[in-house]
Amino acid sequence: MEHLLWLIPACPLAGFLILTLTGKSMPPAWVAIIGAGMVSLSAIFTIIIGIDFLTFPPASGHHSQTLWTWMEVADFHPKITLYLDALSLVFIFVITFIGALIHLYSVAFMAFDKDYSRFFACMNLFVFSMLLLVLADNLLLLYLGWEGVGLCSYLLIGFWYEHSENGYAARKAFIITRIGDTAMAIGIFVIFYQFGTLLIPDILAKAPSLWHPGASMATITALLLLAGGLGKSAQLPFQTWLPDAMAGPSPVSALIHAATMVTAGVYLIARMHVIFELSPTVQLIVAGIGAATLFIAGFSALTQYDLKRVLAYSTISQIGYMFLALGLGAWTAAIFHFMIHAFFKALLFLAAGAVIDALNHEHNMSKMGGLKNKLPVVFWTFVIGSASLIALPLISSGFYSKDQILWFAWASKNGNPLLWLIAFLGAFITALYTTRMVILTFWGATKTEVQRLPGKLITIPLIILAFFTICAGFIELPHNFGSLTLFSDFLHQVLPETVLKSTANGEFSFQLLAALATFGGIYTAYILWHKQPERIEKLKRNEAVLLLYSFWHAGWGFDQLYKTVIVRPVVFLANINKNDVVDKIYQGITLVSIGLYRCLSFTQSGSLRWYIMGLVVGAIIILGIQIIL
Amino acid sequence: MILIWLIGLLMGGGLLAFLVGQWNKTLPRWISLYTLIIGFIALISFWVEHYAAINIGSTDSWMIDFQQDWIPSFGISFHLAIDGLSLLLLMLTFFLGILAVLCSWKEITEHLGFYHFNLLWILAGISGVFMAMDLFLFYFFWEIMLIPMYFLIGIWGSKNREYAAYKFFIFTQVSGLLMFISILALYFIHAQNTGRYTFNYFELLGTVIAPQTAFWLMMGFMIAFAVKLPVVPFHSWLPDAHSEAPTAGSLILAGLLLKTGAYGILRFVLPLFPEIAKTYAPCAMLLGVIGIIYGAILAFSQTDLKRLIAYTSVSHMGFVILGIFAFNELAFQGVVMQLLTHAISTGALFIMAGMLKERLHTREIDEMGGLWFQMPKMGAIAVLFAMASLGLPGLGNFVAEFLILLGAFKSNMWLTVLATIGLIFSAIYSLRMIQKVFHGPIPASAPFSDFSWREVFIMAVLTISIIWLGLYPQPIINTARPMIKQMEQLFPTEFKNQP
Amino acid sequence: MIANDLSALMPLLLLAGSAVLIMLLIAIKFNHRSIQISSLLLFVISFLSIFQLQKPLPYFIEPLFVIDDFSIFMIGLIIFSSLVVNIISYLYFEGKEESPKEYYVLLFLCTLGGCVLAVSNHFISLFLGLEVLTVGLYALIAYFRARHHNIEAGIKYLILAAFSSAFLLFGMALMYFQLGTMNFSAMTGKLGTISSLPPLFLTGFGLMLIGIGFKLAVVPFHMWTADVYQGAPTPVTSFIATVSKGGVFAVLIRFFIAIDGFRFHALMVVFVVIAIASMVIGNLLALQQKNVKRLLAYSSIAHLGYLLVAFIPGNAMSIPAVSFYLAVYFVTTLTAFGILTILSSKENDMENINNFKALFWDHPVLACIFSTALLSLAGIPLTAGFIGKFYILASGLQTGFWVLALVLILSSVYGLYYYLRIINTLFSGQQNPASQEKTVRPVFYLISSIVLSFLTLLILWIGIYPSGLMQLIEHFQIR
Amino acid sequence: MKTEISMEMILLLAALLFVMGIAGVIIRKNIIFMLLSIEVMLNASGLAFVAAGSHWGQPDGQVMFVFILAMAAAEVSVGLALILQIYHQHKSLDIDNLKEMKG
Repeated sequence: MEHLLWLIPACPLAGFLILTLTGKSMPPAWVAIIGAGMVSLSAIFTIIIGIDFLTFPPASGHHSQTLWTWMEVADFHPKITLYLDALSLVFIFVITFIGALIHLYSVAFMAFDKDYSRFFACMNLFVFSMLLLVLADNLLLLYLGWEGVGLCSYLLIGFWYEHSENGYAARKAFIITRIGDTAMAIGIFVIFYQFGTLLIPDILAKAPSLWHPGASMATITALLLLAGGLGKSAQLPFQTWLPDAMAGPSPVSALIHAATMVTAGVYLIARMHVIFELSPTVQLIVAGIGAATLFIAGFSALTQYDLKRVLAYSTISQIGYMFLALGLGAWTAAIFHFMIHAFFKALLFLAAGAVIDALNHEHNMSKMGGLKNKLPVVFWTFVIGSASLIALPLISSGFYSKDQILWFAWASKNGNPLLWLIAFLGAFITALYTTRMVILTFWGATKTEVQRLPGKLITIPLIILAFFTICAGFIELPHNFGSLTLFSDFLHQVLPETVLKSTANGEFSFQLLAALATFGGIYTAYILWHKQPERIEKLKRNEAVLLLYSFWHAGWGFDQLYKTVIVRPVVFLANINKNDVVDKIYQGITLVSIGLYRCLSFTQSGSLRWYIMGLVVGAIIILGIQIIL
Repeated sequence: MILIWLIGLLMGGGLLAFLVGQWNKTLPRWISLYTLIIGFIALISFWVEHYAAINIGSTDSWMIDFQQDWIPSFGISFHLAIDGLSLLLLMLTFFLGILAVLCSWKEITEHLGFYHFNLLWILAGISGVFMAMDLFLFYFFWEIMLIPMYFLIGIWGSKNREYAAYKFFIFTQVSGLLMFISILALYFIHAQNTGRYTFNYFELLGTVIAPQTAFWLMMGFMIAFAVKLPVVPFHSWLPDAHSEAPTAGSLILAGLLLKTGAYGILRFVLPLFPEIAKTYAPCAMLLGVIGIIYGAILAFSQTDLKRLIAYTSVSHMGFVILGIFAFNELAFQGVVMQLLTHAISTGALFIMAGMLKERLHTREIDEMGGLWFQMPKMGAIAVLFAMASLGLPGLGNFVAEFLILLGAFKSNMWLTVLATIGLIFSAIYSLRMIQKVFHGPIPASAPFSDFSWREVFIMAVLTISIIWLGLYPQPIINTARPMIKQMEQLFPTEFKNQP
Repeated sequence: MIANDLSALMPLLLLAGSAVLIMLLIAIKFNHRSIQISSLLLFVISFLSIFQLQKPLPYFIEPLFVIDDFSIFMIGLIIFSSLVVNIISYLYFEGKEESPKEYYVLLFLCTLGGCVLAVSNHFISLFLGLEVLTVGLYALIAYFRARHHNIEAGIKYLILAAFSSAFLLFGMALMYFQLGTMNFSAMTGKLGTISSLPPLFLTGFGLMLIGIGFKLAVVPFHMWTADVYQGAPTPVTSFIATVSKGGVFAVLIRFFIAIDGFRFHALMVVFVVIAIASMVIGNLLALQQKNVKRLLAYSSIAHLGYLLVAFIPGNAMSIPAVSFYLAVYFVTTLTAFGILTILSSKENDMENINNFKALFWDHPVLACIFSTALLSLAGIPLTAGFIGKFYILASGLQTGFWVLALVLILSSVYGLYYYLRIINTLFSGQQNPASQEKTVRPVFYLISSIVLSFLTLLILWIGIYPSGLMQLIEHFQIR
Repeated sequence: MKTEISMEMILLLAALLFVMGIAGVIIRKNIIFMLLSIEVMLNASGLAFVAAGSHWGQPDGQVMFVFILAMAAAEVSVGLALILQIYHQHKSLDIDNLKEMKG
């Protein structure tokens, strides 16, 4: 089945080309068929190849198909090769399956938009670049996918280009991710000069022999790759662009800013895990960043009133969990949480999209309410999604993935109690803001009437996704519940085992604690926002809480910080130098020569006696020179 | 024999267009178009025919050589020869020439004959520069390329075209004359050493010069090429010349005239003064990096569209300097790629700026906005080429910039890190350009027509070539390899310690 | 005067004879047309007479003259330029208030003076040639008595010329006092041995330099140039710019080679200072000049500076460089002033730069000729000026005069600016439909444009294939 | 009896005359007086020539003097003709109102 591998990225690429070249003249129906069809075709191929990969796993553990040699200079010869192994199989399954559902959803959701074909073209291009990113066998091809994904997120965030703030949000996203990409590019240079090649399998094989653990080169390379990952996955220093990226249509937020693109950083670190293992300090940094981000994002989500921004902050916090897991060395747990998170976050975004569409583009949760019985399907799917987000014990898949991370935060080799405590608090806050969201949107009095009921094409994807959010978790059960570790065994072909501390025991007590945090969060949110809303009013009135509230609302002030520290000085510096200070030198030279001209033309005064004087002075000078020399 | 024939074709075509232009208004366009197409086809067939020879890896990189005495008393001969690099740049010259004629189809209305005369004579001068192997002849063509460009900017330019034309001419002329003195000094030193008075490049290659004088000679050459390839302190003529020139003029200016500077350094400065070049490589690379960042910051603050694009090419040419003085094969291949891809991407942006000027009669981006609604095709192509200019992988510029940075990383790490930071600035100005011109509220003014068939053809050709260079640059790399192998003999140490 | 003396001096005798012949024709009241034709014929005859001079050169006519290859070349150049000035001035004098009959007589006399200078080998012949040339020019400059500018230029030139020839004479007297002989070849014998110049001879040479400097219009003595060029009638200006400078430079070369002044440090420093000053000040003065004739005057000062740069090194290449550049400078200046003559109307000459607006679209041929001439003056390739500048730089750099070469380069850039300013006005502006009516004499208009196109083709031919002229100069070289 | 007048004294006289001539040309405003002082300068150089001729005992000096006289005469005649025209146009011989061409 190896030779079919190229079909997976080729279908969306074909979709993109057809739609861009002839999109304008095609009727919308055709556009939808091609747009959604191509991605579903790719999903079907993925499933076929996946099944074949699972049933008869190839001896070397990976399929690879070389299309052509990209370039060949001296001894740098990257090839365009697609490389499928367990890790990338999981990713392409998630991308194509959820991508297909989202495309199906957006056929109805974007039906009334005038740039219908442009939307599907960009979505197909995105799926293509994401697949390329995941299937790349060398870092250069990975970088190609990496930047392609950044481009598509720029195009899609700024999809409704009439409002210039969408354009600015798109530009902000691209530039911040670009900073990360530059760091990654420098990382690629370092790797090339250390290993002499960019082929990932060779790098991973040679790394342990080249560097001893904790070597400075390993740390530098890991840091650079981490910076690239942080930029793309909107982690701590670079997280300000994701909330603004909600300016794009909801399917875009669902596909790009929840399921796939933002987890590219996770994929990169998982793929290059050998380098990260060689530098424990960087692993600790990764864990630390993950923990800090989940904590900050959690609190910011608590204070948002825009439905999609809450989900955006929640995405940042959930990816924080994945980074935490990666930092701890729990590779398979991170990937598992990625898969589960992709399902329920896509579901939440699509449901949110349906709600916003129904209330005629009303984003503000305070104006929603009482939609429980008006949009039953959307309500139930939203609740299932939130349950999984909250990690409701036993029934929701979120529990299995997040609980694993919590357990490893405590038990794994480089886990420590502080990390566990932050993760535990994070779980509590997640429960808090999720329930607040559900209550504010679905319970209480209906403030705005429902204009449109979502059609069948919107509800079917929601239901499928809801089904998966429930049962996807069962393929990886913790030890004390029947220890079914299908998922991690499958991934152990590529990623190493998670090493536990020798004294690690009592997993059940930690699960109990996690469940306690979840229920506590639900209850407090129920009290605060449903039972006694006046308590919130009282809290808001006193000074300190209001200040804290606005601080959290503005994403812990990072936006403001960047604006004053970086953006404003650069803009000011550029504008004062608008017409190029270097040009002044040349204008100076012209002024000097014109001045010389003026005083010389003054000597041409026209009077004969002046000329004779000139002649005599000249004579004196010449005779003087002759006599002196 | 094809070399003489190419230059003769261009000059003859120019004269014919000028004469015909006196009484017939439309014929000159066709004449110049056909001359360029013939020349282009001839070059392509020559390339295909010689491509096999290159791949065998023959050590001698010179494909064809033509020598004929011109002023025997001074040892000046009409000596033309091309190798991989010159062939590539020649094809670029004819390719952009065709596009220049096509994009000025409707834009230029009066004095058509003289316009095409100038156009073809610039191209003749440029192809002469790329072929000349006699230093006197090289300077001869170096000057010939100036006058028609001066007329092109001075007569068909926009508002303050005289100022721009003067500035362009005098900048290049001063530096050219300094180079002329270095050529003469080299000529006399060679004559003293060997007693033979000749300007032949191959004989002058080996002259032994005292380091002190060699430095001054190299500075003479370097200043001429630094002005042409705008290195930061000498770049202030570029934005004026670009913003005032007609579309075809700025296309040729950006696409070809900047490349003559880079070609000059590769052909004359490095082989003639290898030791001095090595000692002064770090500060040259520093100039390159300054160019990248300074050009990007300036591009960011411009409001005139063509000036903005002009400053972006200052930034891109900073990469070229960085690559040249890194002295290894990766960087040299990156430089050759950058010359081609920068010509295509900046050329396309200039053509679109010209089209916008034709439709909106203004170059100020503050007055534009929301044009995507009326011109979706142009919007899409503009985004593509803006992405090319910020170095999106999959397009030509990325391959070039990546190779340059990879090559330069080995020779000077910290400068390359600074240069990579320049990539962020390139993203900032490109996206600001797209945002200001195509996004934002849709204007109520009269509907603007999208691409006509001619413009679609131009843009399609450019898009295909930039994507082809991005995904499969191997033919270009193979053609340039023999020339770079020769460079290896000059800088064995830098080439040797590959990873 | 034995027979071969006669044949050796044939061109000079012919010129003198034709001056007398023209006077007789005027006396017999011949109409203007026949005088013009006869003057043309006589000029052509005297030009052809050069070719019949037999070969045992150098032929010394004791003590005053020497006819050698170099002098033949200079005589040829001078007579050729006067021929061109003669042809061009036909159109100029059509319909003017002064009848131009006496003009041709003066023209012949001045050419005779120039040729005498070219062959002179003695102080007396130098003085004679110089004065014949200068006094002839007084009348030529002030030819149109009724016009203020002519008279003003005439009187200025007269007083300054007399003033400087007094200096010349006093210098010659001191040198004669020191050496005891006035013959150049005798002087080589006297000065050959001593290493440093005696002081009296030095001051004498300095004073003589002032006289020669005035005629060459180099910097300390350049102030009269602009006013006289502007005031004099345009053909006379072109005559002054070419013949008077050429002749004086020829005699300076012969004299300097005779006393071998290149080895004396003091003389060289003076020349270097003069050269640099005239290059810089000449170009700077012309920077924003509105009047084209004054602009060309200042640019001729700068060109003399370039000539001195070629002359100063005194190596094997400098004399051919000087003669090459003189030839190129003559042809280009004649073309430039020729265009001014053709375009100038009855009342006022074509002076102000704005009258050149959109000339390219009205008279494309004339504009092409004028821009070729200007580009050649600026030294742009494809024109003779470039090869001239190359030759000068080559001779300058051969003996390592770096400073001179750099000053030449930088000052020639200023030159570029003001030449381009003129070319720019040629092309700017709209084509005014009613271009002036056909000139009064289409025949002369045609002749002059033919002559000028021939000169332009000559410029381009030398620019593209210069080795023809170079061989000619190699052949006619001072031995 | 040849009274011994040393050559230096004569040259000194000639130089003195020459300088006075120069001063005359610079100071005087009337054109005729300028011509006159130029004559003085020419005669000074003539004297120098005669002195040099006698110093070497050759007739060349005097021959040169005769040429100088002839040249001076020719030059003055043309000068006076011009002065007539100037007077006719400007009604005054002051050199300072001949200043139209400048710059």
